[in-house]
Amino acid sequence: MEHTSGRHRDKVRASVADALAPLFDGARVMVGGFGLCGNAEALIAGVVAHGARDLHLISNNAGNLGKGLAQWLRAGIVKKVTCTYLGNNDDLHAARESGAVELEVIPQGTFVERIRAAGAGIPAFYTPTGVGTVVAEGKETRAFGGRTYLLEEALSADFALIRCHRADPFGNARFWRTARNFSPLMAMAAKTTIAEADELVALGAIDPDDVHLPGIFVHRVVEVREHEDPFEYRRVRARP
Amino acid sequence: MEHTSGRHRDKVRASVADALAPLFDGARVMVGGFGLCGNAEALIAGVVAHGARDLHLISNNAGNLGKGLAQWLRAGIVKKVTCTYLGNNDDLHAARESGAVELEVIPQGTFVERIRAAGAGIPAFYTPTGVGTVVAEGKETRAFGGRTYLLEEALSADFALIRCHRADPFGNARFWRTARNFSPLMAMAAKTTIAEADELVALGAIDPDDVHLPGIFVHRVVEVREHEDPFEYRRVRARP
Amino acid sequence: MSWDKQQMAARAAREIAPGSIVNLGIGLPTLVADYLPDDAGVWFHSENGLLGMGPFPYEGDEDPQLINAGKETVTVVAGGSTFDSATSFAMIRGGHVDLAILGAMQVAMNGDLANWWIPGGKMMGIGGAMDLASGAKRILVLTQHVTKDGEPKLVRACDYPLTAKGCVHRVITELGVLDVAGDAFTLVELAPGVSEAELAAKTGAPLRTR
Amino acid sequence: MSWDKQQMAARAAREIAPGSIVNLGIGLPTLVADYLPDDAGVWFHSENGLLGMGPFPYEGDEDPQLINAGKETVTVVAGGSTFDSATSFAMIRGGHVDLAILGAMQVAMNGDLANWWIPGGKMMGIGGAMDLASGAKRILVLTQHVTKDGEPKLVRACDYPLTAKGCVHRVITELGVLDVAGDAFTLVELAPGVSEAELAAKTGAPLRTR
Repeated sequence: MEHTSGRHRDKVRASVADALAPLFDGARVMVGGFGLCGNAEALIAGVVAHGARDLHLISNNAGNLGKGLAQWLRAGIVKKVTCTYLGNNDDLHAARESGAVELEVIPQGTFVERIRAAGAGIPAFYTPTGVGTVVAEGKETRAFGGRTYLLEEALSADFALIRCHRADPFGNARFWRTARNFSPLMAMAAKTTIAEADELVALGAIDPDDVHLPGIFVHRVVEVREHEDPFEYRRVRARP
Repeated sequence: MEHTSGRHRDKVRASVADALAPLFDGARVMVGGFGLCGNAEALIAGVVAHGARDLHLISNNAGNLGKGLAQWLRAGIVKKVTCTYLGNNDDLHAARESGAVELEVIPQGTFVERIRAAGAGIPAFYTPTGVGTVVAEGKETRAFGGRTYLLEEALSADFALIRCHRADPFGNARFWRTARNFSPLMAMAAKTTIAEADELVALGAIDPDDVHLPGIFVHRVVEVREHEDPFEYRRVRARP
Repeated sequence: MSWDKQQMAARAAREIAPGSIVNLGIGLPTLVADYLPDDAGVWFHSENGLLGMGPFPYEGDEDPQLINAGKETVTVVAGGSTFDSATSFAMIRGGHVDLAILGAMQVAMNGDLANWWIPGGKMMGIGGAMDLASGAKRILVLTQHVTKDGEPKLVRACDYPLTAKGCVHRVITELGVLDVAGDAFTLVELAPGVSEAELAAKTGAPLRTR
Repeated sequence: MSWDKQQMAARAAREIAPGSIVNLGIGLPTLVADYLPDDAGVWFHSENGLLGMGPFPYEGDEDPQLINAGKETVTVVAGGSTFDSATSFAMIRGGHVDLAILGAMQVAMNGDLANWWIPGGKMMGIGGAMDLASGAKRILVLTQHVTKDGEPKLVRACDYPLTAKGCVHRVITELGVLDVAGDAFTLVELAPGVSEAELAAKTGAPLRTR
């Protein structure tokens, strides 16, 4: 009988470098965050330091303003990007135009549903989004109840790098406000999920009903207390 | 320009009867709960009082011990049951054997994923569950990545009756422990979702990060403070 | 004459039924929120995972982890909720969002919408546009009537890559309000000082007046 | 000789790697939890929406809204979490549960499992059985070696309606431990006092000894 230890103990890593140790060249890496909101800042920087190359980055935006995942583009460690929106991410526009990076742009709802599907063991599903558009090119369509839908397949990854507000040693995690976005789904879809927690709390400190992401979907946890958390578009109104 | 009022205001109903007023004969009705755990007890009893008949009940178990949804079977108001498990629900066994009720039994994971799909605008998906079994009869199979999967279609309803621990007037809801089960998904999949809350709290009393079920999926809320909450199998251990 | 942007937004706000769930696209549509009465009971959805989006924060209250889909700092109202992106797009794709107010590059008389890319121009990406256009129960387009070069944006058929087919119900421009009618646009309302002749001249498809 | 139920459960507990996620089926498999060391770092998943299931509650502490998939009152350990059924079955179907220990009516030498219905008998339903059998990374069956009528439960091919095809990896009975090997069962371990001949005689398929 084999008695290999499972992955669900001793998840807490002392350093970002330790947490990222299993990363490898050519890996498919999902990174949570909506633009710069909810980025695993230390893990993102740590990947550049790690030295892994030829990464397939799967993330909504791939950074902006030279920050976040734009660092990966500048470091030349990305061979392909699957995202939904470039916006003013000049590094991504430049990497695409130079041919340095292969770019795949897909609708955001399809993007996250494909990721959830991978995590949930659903190999493919039908969606109305993209029917009759360039997104449908080369894809199978099918009618259900008189409406046409596209067949979309699951999108998985080798690693997911996520940022959470609080995590416990099992990897149970909570997110703050709109920093949650894609992270819980990416955690489900990756073979190895590495969580960067603003605060590591004791087992039991998060009430069972208050866990946003159960630790079954998290494999490595590193506490990182300081974050830049840059504003992408800081808008305010005058106090009355 | 039409100026009809939307459904997302004035959701709080003064009585169970008021909350159930739109119910109609022949409706497809989803009811949350795993066995008797997490049942909307007052709404379930209220449906019998309402008088609607020929209901298509979509629920994991359809009651047990004569309680919960077994009351519907005894009242003869159900024409079809879609569930996953009968167990010792004698009322359901009897209704099935007498032919009084058409019974459809499906795997639990497929049951809830079909319900989620309906709520999420996904008309159909592929799943590995049931391949090579009676569940696959008459269904399309397809290979992805060398494994065979079944095509399963979305399962929607006219009404969902759910029980929650706390709700606010917009219908934002929280559940207690394992009483959550199917309810958040059923709320997404029904045209009209009616929530029975142990406690109605003020708008803003539930932190945005702590909402289990956003009010967009809830249309009517009624506060019911008293519940029987019967034990189905009460197991305890001796204190040391 | 015609409407300015604020007047367009005010007119669009009148399209919002009390008690509905509304998603406002980036740009001009975001102005609409300012023209709703406080008691409208309208809930704003932002596809990055927020329902019950409030106005921009007071200076000093801004939170970099509380943003809208345009990545601008926002607030959350009492009764608001945050959730993951799969849940957010389930709301959209599942038809739970009553109304999406979107910008447009082109709208065709059959309701086809093009609003994500003009070939040859900078490709900003798709984001949530396709999901919103195909998923929301009703699509209202808020746009200038013609391009900066004077070309009609309301056309017989879209030249630009589509966002979704046959999704648009109504268009509000600085010149008026029009409905898509399959083989034409139908005039619903003229902005002050705008003639039917002017509207017809600036519309790249047949215009039907009631 | 042979193993009693407690010994079977203890033997099954040795199949559980430290730090793994385990789902225990209704009945005999639920006994397995009692034989794990406290520091095993094993997390029990219950498909009704609970990870980190603990033992039965002390009398007076039972909560009707905190149950396992057998609808028995349970507890939740520190670090446990509750979630909806779609998430729970995503864990199962998505391959996140390392091991499921299930009962069986029949197991075939190719790994086919029948454990939900004997035609002619009371049809209890499917519940989570098919999802667990096809979704968990490893399936361990814990069962008596023969039926009450003395018929083998380990067979060449299942007569009863299948739960899932080719899903079982290992079987533990009161007589020993066997692996499925396609064209036979392979003997892994004999219970004390059980001979290979007895095991072979009570197994309805070829038995390969190492």
